[in-house]
Amino acid sequence: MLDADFFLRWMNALTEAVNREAGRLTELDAAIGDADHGTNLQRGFTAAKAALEKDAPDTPGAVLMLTGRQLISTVGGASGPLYGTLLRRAGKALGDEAEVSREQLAEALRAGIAAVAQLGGAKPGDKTMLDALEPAAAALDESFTAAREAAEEGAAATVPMLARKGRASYLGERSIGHQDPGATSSALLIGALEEAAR
Amino acid sequence: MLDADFFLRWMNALTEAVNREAGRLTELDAAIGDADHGTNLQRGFTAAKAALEKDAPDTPGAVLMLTGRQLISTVGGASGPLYGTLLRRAGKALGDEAEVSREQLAEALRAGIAAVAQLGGAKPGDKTMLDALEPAAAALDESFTAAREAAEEGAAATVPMLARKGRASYLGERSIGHQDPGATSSALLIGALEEAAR
Amino acid sequence: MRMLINVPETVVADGLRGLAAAHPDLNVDVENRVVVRGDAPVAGKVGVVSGGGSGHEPLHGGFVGFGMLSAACPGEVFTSPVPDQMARAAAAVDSGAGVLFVVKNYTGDVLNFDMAQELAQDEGVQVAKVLVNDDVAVQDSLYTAGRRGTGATLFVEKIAGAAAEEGAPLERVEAIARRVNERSRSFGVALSAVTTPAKGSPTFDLPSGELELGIGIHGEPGRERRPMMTSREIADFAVDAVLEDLQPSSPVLALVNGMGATPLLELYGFNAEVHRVLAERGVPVARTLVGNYVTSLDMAGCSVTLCEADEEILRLWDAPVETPALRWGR
Amino acid sequence: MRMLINVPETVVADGLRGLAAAHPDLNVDVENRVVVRGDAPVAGKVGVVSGGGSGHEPLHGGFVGFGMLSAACPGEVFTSPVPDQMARAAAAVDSGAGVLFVVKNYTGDVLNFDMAQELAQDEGVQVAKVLVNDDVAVQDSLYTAGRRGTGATLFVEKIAGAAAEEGAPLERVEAIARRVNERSRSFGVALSAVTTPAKGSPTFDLPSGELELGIGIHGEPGRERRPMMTSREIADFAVDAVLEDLQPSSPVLALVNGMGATPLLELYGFNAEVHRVLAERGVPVARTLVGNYVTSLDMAGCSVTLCEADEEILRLWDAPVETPALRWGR
Ligand SMILES: Nc1ncnc2c1ncn2[C@@H]1O[C@H](COP(=O)(O)OP(=O)(O)O)[C@@H](O)[C@H]1O
Ligand SMILES: Nc1ncnc2c1ncn2[C@@H]1O[C@H](COP(=O)(O)OP(=O)(O)O)[C@@H](O)[C@H]1O
Ligand SMILES: [Mg+2]
Ligand SMILES: [Mg+2]
Ligand SMILES: [Mg+2]
Ligand SMILES: [Mg+2]
Repeated sequence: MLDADFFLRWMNALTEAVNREAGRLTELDAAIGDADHGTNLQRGFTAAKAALEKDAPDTPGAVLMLTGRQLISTVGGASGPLYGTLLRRAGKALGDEAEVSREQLAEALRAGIAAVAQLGGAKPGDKTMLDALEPAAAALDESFTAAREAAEEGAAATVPMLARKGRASYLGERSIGHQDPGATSSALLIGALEEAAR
Repeated sequence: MLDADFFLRWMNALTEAVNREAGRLTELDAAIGDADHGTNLQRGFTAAKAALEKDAPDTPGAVLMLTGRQLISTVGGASGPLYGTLLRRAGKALGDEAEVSREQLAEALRAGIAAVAQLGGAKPGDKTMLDALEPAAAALDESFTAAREAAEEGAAATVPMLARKGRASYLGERSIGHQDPGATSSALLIGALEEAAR
Repeated sequence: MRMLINVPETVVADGLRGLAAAHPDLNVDVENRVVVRGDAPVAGKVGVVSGGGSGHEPLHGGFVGFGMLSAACPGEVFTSPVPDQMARAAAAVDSGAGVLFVVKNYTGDVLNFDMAQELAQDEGVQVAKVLVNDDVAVQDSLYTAGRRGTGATLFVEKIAGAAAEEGAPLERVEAIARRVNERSRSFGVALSAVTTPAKGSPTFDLPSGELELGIGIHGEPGRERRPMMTSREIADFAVDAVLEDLQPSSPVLALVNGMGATPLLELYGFNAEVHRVLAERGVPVARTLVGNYVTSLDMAGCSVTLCEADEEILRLWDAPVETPALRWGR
Repeated sequence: MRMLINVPETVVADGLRGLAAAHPDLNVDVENRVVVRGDAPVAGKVGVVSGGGSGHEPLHGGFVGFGMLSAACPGEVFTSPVPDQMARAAAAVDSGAGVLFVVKNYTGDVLNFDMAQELAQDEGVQVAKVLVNDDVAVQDSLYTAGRRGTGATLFVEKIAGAAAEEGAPLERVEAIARRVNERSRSFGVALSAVTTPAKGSPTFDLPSGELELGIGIHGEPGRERRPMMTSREIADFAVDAVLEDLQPSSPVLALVNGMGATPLLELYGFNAEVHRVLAERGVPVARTLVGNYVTSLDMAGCSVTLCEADEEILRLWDAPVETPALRWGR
């Protein structure tokens, strides 16, 4: 079972991954967007980390809700509301349980993903974070490792896609051949789960 | 003796030299000025050529006066009034003689040079056109070739000078090591005399 | 990095401090990133609030003042602001007559302003919203995030602001804002890429003999790259792209806009070509604004925005305005 | 070449056509290169005429209008105009009250305006002249062409123009222009070199980690090259360079000027630093103008100009002005 502490470790590992990979995320965004995805997430997760440290929530759901709220209030851009909604909605789905199972987490993530899809109007194949998140959530029923692999494959699979949502869509055909920055950061989000489980 | 036709050939050869060397003059001006000396003179001598062709003056003095007037009205910058004054003043000194000697021309040029010195306030060694013109006018008493050589040496001698007049003076020590664009075009002016005499 | 900055992290805050220092009549909350008219809320007047990523100055902060915006919310560079900013701005300018949000159509701006509308309404502020989406370079809007908001934002902010200043109620301010947007189209061209402070190098590689057609204002590449064109050719291309989508039957407002690093001398030369092609196409020009108004940091390039004016639009365009970047009639 | 132009040869004429198209209230003679107020000559009013090389826009053409210049004469790019232009402008604006030439102190400008003064006086126009020489980066003025005219030109043109608009006679307009110049100093910094249309490549090579201190507005390199500095350090350096030469005992007018390609966001951030260091040095600021006003084509960089104001200078600064680039109070 996964307790609040696990969720805090998850968010910590994610923050570290974002800090480590911020340059690459921004480079990817420069190619088909506006060169800010890395700094956007760094700003958001740095704020979230501070909030989590200041007043550590004691349930898994509360960890995600607080993190999501911080992302919404500090990131801006498309990814702020989207990742914020993902985590808030997943957190809400977990309720105030003190411990949750991996399957419950997968279920909650699917609720979050559905909210993201509704908010942003994107479908799988549109070259967005959904292309990493959806397969990852499905594979999470199996294991953290399977989820991480599925997310990474999903991110890689965005390379040949033609973007239909977000800034990259303005490029039309020229969006093809680049990996989506949001799908890439989503793979970090899922990968951090595996780290937290170690 | 030198007649109006000689002076027209002189101005023609000068116009050709300016067109040929415009790029180099502008490059030199880029290094210690504002990158326009070549285009400035091209504009001026193109206008002068058109005016001389439209209504060819029939005395040496009139050729220089008309050319000088055209330079003043079309060049702008420092070199427009300076070269304009040089030629107008030299032309005035030649009066309305139909033919003049090389020595008379040298004398007239010295009058023009004195007017330039008065107008611009520069002295020899200040890294200006005067550093090519003065030795050239002196050597002109000897021969066209000597004048051309003296002008070229005078221009080359500006390289180690510290500029005290014109834009290059703003650079202080950094003006050292570059040949003065105006001295360089003055060498063309004198060199064209030799060509016209051929 | 050739930037006049301290560190990338403080660029937006530093800019706000400088705005405050230069314009004592504005109320600049540097910490919360809200720029408000000094006399807000104005009794009985609808508030007009906009915002978006920084890097497009003078948009939006430079348009706060009499006859235009009541408040602006600058985000990080090229990043939409967060909902908290807009909700705060709405609260600061609302006199009870409600607030109009002017939102450029980018996913980030749309989502954040949506959330802000919820927050503000929860606090009892009546909020209407108008999306600006004038950029004809974005085609097939069914398969994209839709046309971007670019130069027309200036028209919408000026004209909605003038209507609000006249005392028009919220639904009329909203309606005229929407009408201005519907009657406006833009097309932009980049001669160089943009360098954001955070990235520190150009966002894309544009060899010096080439240009990008159909760019936005965030350093994203355009739809197409071509060998360098003359000012005349660019004007033909841009104006025709706009006129393909907008067939004005009345004189237009024209914004001939620089992207930030194009010298005004060149921009005026380009304006001459824009007027020439409009004359050739039989489109009379009622008003022209030339300058760097909706920019993309240090990008060289330009955009053309046309708005098919009508009597009311013209009257509100000519109405007095007094902001850092746009002033007349007062 | 990343330029929005047709061919280098027509850049100035194209710019003038575009200025005419955008500002129907100006009288633009493209062939003879003179920009005149539409209502000139204004009966009884002293004419204020300036001019200089093109490439510094909006200076000077953008400052023609009510309360500022009566006419402007644009030369080729970075090349002083010719005497014929200024004489023509003087004739066009003279109402019999005489004309003031505002001349930036460059050898070319000085010589050409001198000749123009002769021409105009031969035609019966009374002409006074004031030299602007505010640039403290030029030291040892005994051994140079003397301090250059840069940012203070805007102050002189605005304030002399306001005095003329009030109906002051020529000698008073000249005296206040001279006083403004004497009380003004500038210092400029380049973060990039400039590319003129005729040359097509940067006038000097500035590696991206370095900057030039003490530059002029013609793409000439400065007195000194240094490793890149922060906005804060540049403000310290520039303001202290100015204050070394000018110890204001009354509040100053401050112009925080962009060289053309520096984003307004950065320029406002720099303004915050300028205000900080002025506060630290105990110099109060009466008015601040931030923007790209006295530019050098596509150069990135900035300059600071301070003018020790007095009551009359402040009043004339605040007086109404209505030109393409500067407008208030009307
Ligand atoms: N409508 C959408 N639905 C889902 N994800 C989206 C949508 N629009 C954008 N994204 C994701 O957001 C990422 C960009 O985030 P970011 O760069 O932070 O924001 P912005 O595009 O506002 O600069 C994209 O790579 C994409 O994965
Ligand atoms: N005061 C002066 N006296 C004599 N020659 C001068 C003076 N000032 C400048 N020059 C000459 O003019 C040349 C520059 O001419 P040009 O580039 O056409 O004008 P500008 O400096 O106005 O751009 C210099 O190289 C120098 O030889
Ligand atoms: Mg982005
Ligand atoms: Mg020169
Ligand atoms: Mg963004
Ligand atoms: Mg010059």
